[in-house]
Amino acid sequence: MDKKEKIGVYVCHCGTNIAGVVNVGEVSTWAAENLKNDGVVIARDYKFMCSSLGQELIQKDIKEQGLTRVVVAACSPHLHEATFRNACKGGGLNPYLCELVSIREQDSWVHTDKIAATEKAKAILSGGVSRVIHHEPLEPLHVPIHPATLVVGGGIAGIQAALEIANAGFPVYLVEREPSIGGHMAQFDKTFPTLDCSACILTPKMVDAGNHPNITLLTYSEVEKVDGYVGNFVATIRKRARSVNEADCTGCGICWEKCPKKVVDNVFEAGMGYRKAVYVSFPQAVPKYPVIDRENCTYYIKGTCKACEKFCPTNAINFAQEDEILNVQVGNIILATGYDLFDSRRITQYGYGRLANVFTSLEFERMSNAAGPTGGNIVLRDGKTVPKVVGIVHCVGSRDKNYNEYCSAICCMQSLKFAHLVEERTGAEVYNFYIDIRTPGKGYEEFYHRLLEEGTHFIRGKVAEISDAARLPAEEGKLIMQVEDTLTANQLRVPVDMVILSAGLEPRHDAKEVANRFGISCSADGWLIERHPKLDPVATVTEGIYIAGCVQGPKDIPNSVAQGAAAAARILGKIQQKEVALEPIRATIHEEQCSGCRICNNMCPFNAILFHEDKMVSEVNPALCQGCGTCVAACPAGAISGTGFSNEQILSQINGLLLLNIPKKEVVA
Amino acid sequence: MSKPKFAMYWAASCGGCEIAVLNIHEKILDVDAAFEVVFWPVAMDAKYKDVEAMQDGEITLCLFNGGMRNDENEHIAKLLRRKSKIMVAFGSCACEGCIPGLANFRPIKELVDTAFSTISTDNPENIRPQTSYSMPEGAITIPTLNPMLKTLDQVVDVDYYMPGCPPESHQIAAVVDLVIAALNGKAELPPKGATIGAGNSTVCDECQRKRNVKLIKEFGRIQFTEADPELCLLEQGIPCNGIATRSGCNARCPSVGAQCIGCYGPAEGVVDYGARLIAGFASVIDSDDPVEIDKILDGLVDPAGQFYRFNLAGSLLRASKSAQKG
Amino acid sequence: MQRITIDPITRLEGHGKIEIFLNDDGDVANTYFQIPELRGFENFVVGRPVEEMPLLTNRICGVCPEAHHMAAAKAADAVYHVEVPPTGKKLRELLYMAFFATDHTTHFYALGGPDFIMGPDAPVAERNILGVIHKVGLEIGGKVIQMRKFGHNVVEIIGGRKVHPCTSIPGGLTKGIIEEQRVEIEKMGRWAIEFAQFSLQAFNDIVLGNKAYVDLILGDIYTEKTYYMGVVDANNKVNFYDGKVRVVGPDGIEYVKYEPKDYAANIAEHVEPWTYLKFPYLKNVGWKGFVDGADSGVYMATPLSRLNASDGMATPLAQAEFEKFYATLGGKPVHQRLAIHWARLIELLYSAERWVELATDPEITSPNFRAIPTATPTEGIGIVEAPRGTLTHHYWTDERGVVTKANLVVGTTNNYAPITMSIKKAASSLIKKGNVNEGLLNMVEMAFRAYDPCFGCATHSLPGQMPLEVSIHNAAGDVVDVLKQFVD
Amino acid sequence: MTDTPETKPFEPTIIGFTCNWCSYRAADMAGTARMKYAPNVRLIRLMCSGRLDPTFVLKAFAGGADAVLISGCHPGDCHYINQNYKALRRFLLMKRVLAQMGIQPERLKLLWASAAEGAIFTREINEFVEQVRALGPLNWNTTAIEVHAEKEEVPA
Repeated sequence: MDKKEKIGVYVCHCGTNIAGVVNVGEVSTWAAENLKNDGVVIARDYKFMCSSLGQELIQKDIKEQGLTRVVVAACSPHLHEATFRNACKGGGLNPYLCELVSIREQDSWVHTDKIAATEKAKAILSGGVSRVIHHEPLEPLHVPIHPATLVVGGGIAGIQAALEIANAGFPVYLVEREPSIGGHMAQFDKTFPTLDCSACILTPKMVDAGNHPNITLLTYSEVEKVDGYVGNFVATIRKRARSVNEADCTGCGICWEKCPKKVVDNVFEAGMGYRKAVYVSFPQAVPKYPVIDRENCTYYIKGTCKACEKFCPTNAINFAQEDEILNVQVGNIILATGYDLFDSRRITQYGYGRLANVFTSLEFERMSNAAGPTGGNIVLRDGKTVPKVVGIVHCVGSRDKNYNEYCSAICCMQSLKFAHLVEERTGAEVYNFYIDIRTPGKGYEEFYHRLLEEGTHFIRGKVAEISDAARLPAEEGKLIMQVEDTLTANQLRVPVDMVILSAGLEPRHDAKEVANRFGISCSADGWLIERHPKLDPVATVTEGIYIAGCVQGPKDIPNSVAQGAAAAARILGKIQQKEVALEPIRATIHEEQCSGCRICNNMCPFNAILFHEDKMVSEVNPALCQGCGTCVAACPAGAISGTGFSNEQILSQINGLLLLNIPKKEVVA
Repeated sequence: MSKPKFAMYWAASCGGCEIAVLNIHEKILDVDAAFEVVFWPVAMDAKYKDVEAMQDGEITLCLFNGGMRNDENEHIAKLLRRKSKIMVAFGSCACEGCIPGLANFRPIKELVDTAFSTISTDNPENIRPQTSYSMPEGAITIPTLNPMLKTLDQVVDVDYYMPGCPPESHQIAAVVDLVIAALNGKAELPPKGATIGAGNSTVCDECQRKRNVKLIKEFGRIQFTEADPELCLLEQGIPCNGIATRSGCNARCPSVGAQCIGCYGPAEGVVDYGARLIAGFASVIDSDDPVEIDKILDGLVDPAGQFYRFNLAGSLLRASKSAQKG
Repeated sequence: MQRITIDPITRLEGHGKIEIFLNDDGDVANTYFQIPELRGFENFVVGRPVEEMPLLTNRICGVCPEAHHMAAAKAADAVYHVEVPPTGKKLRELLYMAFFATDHTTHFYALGGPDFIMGPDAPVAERNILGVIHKVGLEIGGKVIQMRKFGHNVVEIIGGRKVHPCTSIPGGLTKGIIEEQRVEIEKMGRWAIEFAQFSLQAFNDIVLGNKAYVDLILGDIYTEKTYYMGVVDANNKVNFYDGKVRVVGPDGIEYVKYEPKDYAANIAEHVEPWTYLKFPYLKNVGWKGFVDGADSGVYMATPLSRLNASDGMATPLAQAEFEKFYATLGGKPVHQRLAIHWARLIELLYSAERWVELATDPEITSPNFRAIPTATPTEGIGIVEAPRGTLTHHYWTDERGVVTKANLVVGTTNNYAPITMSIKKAASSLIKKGNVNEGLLNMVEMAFRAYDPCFGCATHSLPGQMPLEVSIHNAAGDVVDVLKQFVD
Repeated sequence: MTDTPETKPFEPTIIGFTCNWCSYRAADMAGTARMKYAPNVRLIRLMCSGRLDPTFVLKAFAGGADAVLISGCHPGDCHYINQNYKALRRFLLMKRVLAQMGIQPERLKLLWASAAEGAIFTREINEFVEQVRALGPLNWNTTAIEVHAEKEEVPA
């Protein structure tokens, strides 16, 4: 070191979070004595370093002691690195000359042996001190924020987010995989606990989104690739061929009326009803244009038919239409891709798919929907028999080690809703089989009480089996639900006509690929991970990418809407600022040392490294570099350096961490 | 005024450095003209007495080649350090241990045992050399071998490093010119600790072979490879160390179809030469599957030997565990 | 008991230390010549791929790396049971001839030569290469430099590098030469022949023309009647690169002639506890200590021994000098050690002639310079004549061609015993009644230097030198006087 | 060579390299969830396991570490798409070199841990510490690297 740095060391108690295990006083005294040679001129410990008083302490020392470096031993940099960098900035020190080392998450919270934890804290601190010596003053990189936003998923969460941003006057691309936006909510009949009609509250929002001048609606489309970084993403979107020219189509409906080919509708009607080969998902679909399902269309299979084309008054049918690939530039992205319903077939003892009158929750939603296959009549598979006894099974596929350990959050309320609808429409007797009744939410508990008063039966127990094997005359022709009533400890056999399985929510089957495509990660059970479970539920670790609705975890409509709005608000704030500051962590190739060996050329997945044939040297494009440092580690000539994580910084940190391992005589040398 | 004094000494080296200096041919006369050669055992009868009698720092320039294999090497290194103003670690042995440093893979005892039990050795009593042995006429002694071979700067303070096994004569000539110019105040000497007589980049910088993005499914061996004379050897699977080896030799070996074996050591600022090769060779492996990667790595029959061929004694680890116990 | 320590001997490549003990009368009681270092190549090459041996064992000696490069390459060929195509062999031998010429030049003019050219009693400051240049004149000094330059240029053209060549691989070389290079090599070769003749002339004028030197050579003190070893071709002519090993007895009659692969059946290495170097001897004669004669297995392997062990030189000019040599020194074998210097110059001429022969060989520019090995590697032995004696490399490998065991019997080692004997003999006849002066000590060294011993080479020991220092101990063992060599 | 008296069981020192996005967050999560693991590991945060320069590992061993942990995102989950595969290649080659240097390959561990896997991180560290404890101390810093007290300095 040519000139000796003046380093200030600050050890945080974090109340008792750290001080309860680590002897913070001993650590700061040790640092003051043993790290003198590294340039430590002052070492303090303080109750809460992140408090304004703590920060002022640092700023005061910078001014009075002329500190050139600051090391704070406190919590994880992921929590407070920015806090202390700003504190240094306030004190007139370049924020990047501050190092925050974690003696909480990585020490006091995970260890019980106080002596060992204190020794470890010393090591971690001395690592930070050795490292900070080699920090360089840096300036954050400022990149402009493109005002447009990409919203992936046209369910209620995505629609809400899109509308919030669009209404604020900024462009939005709303991408939906299905032919229409609306998502699961469009399939429901009533919504709990108020029982107002789902379509009635959703449709206006869908229409708004469809007509909004700031919203480009891309249905029947999927995002295939995302490049770039916060402020400047480029999304590659495949707009699948509808075989219908949107410009000419009026949505009159003649085509699907005339279409001779009936197809079981497994998506919207959950297999309960039929659609044509040319179809709109449902009457209120947005956009109104139909699509031709090429897998089932007779023309595409046999090469003849073209009924739709013949009858279309505006010649909008276009069999030759091809997929379009669009590249859209956006500044931020919201993922609201929702959930898949748990496949009840997996619980074979419940007989779904084998026993005709076992229904899934989504099937029941369609059945109870006036616009649905049965016109709202609740009947058995035969389409006419009205059930006299109905059993509703809660927690299907949820809270179960064999399937999903988590609670799907909506099943209790959904089951109560079903029970109410059954009684209201059929007067049938209803049995709810539950593990616990969970009704956290405005008006939810009240709804539960209403059901109790309506005389619905509640049996606390997990249904073991559903079968049609009758043992008693009374069971003939019925479905028998085998269950232990855990309140009375009685084994029950309950004969019913109809069973509704209140299936849980699962991450989309392709959630992992989607996460990878957008550079974020999934939790063990497959839901996308938010930046902080409490304080930052809609952001992700990747700048500029947000999540909303069930893609983040099971939740009901109000929460999904809230998250959509929240994500939008976060993004609007960013757009307003017009630019975003990025960590100045970048790789640089030093031309005079580069031998042009091209080892690094296959190291960069962001194509930030280019090779100049003329000069026979490689170069890093800082705009594309993401700062991972892989090329820095790969360069055999040592010709690549990485700011923020330089070899000097890391190697010195290793020295510092191992200081205590060095024989005493050397420590004071 | 008397001429500046010049010394050249060989410790644990092969003598190739001396030959390389003789190979500056006519320039040797410039050295003779510019310096008073006070100590150069290979070329002249030395005046050790005078060296001992000299003032500290009286020798202006000392080119010291050879590693520290025994206590005698260290003794002279320390003496010459005291007597010399500019101490140059000259050649791979002094800089980083060179091939003799490969001895640091094994305990010194094992080295001695092997030498005295080869098939042609007639040694029924299994004798080993003794550092002090009393003959009827009196005790006679030989130096004690160091358990690990050391580099010059692991024993004394070094001003400049001149790498190469041996250093290229044109580089030696250039350095001689520089020093002479500097003595006449016509040039600046580089900062202490600098590497002189070599480039800052790696051998590829001077190699004329064509190169592409490197992705390798199999490493080869030179005797089995009919190498394309135009194309980068490493791309053809031949374990060439040129990617990590300091430039300055004009890529001699690759230019005649032989892989670079690394005699010029690490490039400027590199902490551990072998680590650079580990990173470099790992980077060209064209697979993400651990099993396949291991299969590809089997093609490198002696990775540590290859990556630390000249550099083991000067590396971060310096020697294998067994050598340390030795 | 008096004790004189010569530690070590200057102007030889490598490191040696001589202990001379005087009895109470001040006469030589015994001498010990010690090699103070060991580096364990045989051990640490284990685990390395065999194709690296020509590159690693190079570094045993920077003075004759070409010899190790060749012996190792030939051993590696044998390990792979691969036959090097004719052009490959010729290229290697061509490189080797240029090296021999260079090495012999270096020795004669820089190392051994000064003793003669400057005279043993000349002031020290002049008894070195610069002194030689000053005496024989800059123009001739320039020739010496030119000769070394040409030699190294050829080594570089074929071997890739001036020192530590890198092109020999199992099965041949990594590259051949093109016509332009051949022409250049031939030109330099023809110049080398002239230089060799000039050098012989110089020797003739300066040494043979000076009665004092002739007496020195013919004088008894350096003479040892030992066996003589050298590699010979099918016609028993001297060959450096290839052939059988021939040994003649003190009487000059062939004692044995064997294939390189049978070396272990014919030589063994004796061990003494006071030195790191071993003493090779003829196994079937046996080790009888440091004595000469037909009953002692001690043999010599030097230019002189190669001439003694052969029936002549394979090239005309050298053959003529060969005949003159024996005529002048009274027929074969010549036992006088100082004649090695002369023999060396004859070999210089031979290597220059052979250099031109090979450079003008029509096959030399053919692309047929390597064969790709196909057999499973096992074990192989490679032998060449190094300037300082027969050099043997022997490797065992696993099926991947990774060395599992190695044995090296290196040029200078061959002469360890005879050198020791010569030193004792010289000391005994030069040191009387405790009368010691550094002039005499230098004479002791001359005996030594005649062999041009290279203890960089001397297997597994590293070079490195300290100047000569003599401590004289009285019978009580106290130091009564300390002489440093070459006090002006 | 640490201050621990001979009577106590050997406490290995392990240097751990974590990536900023997955494994360091796994460690954070272990902390937030108050999971407990052995105090022998000292972490260094890199942006990506791809930043891991073999020099760091050698430096750690040379400096007295008994073992080194390299951890990053699961294959396919890398925040930088696929850089952890580059770390994997280096790791596999490094193990071979270390073995030749007489450092048991078990002293170098590669651990994939996602930001959600605090529990796995905790378990793996505890297992690793025990494994290294069984291997015993390495003490490279005291057996290979002498203190250059006797090193000759230039005349002032």
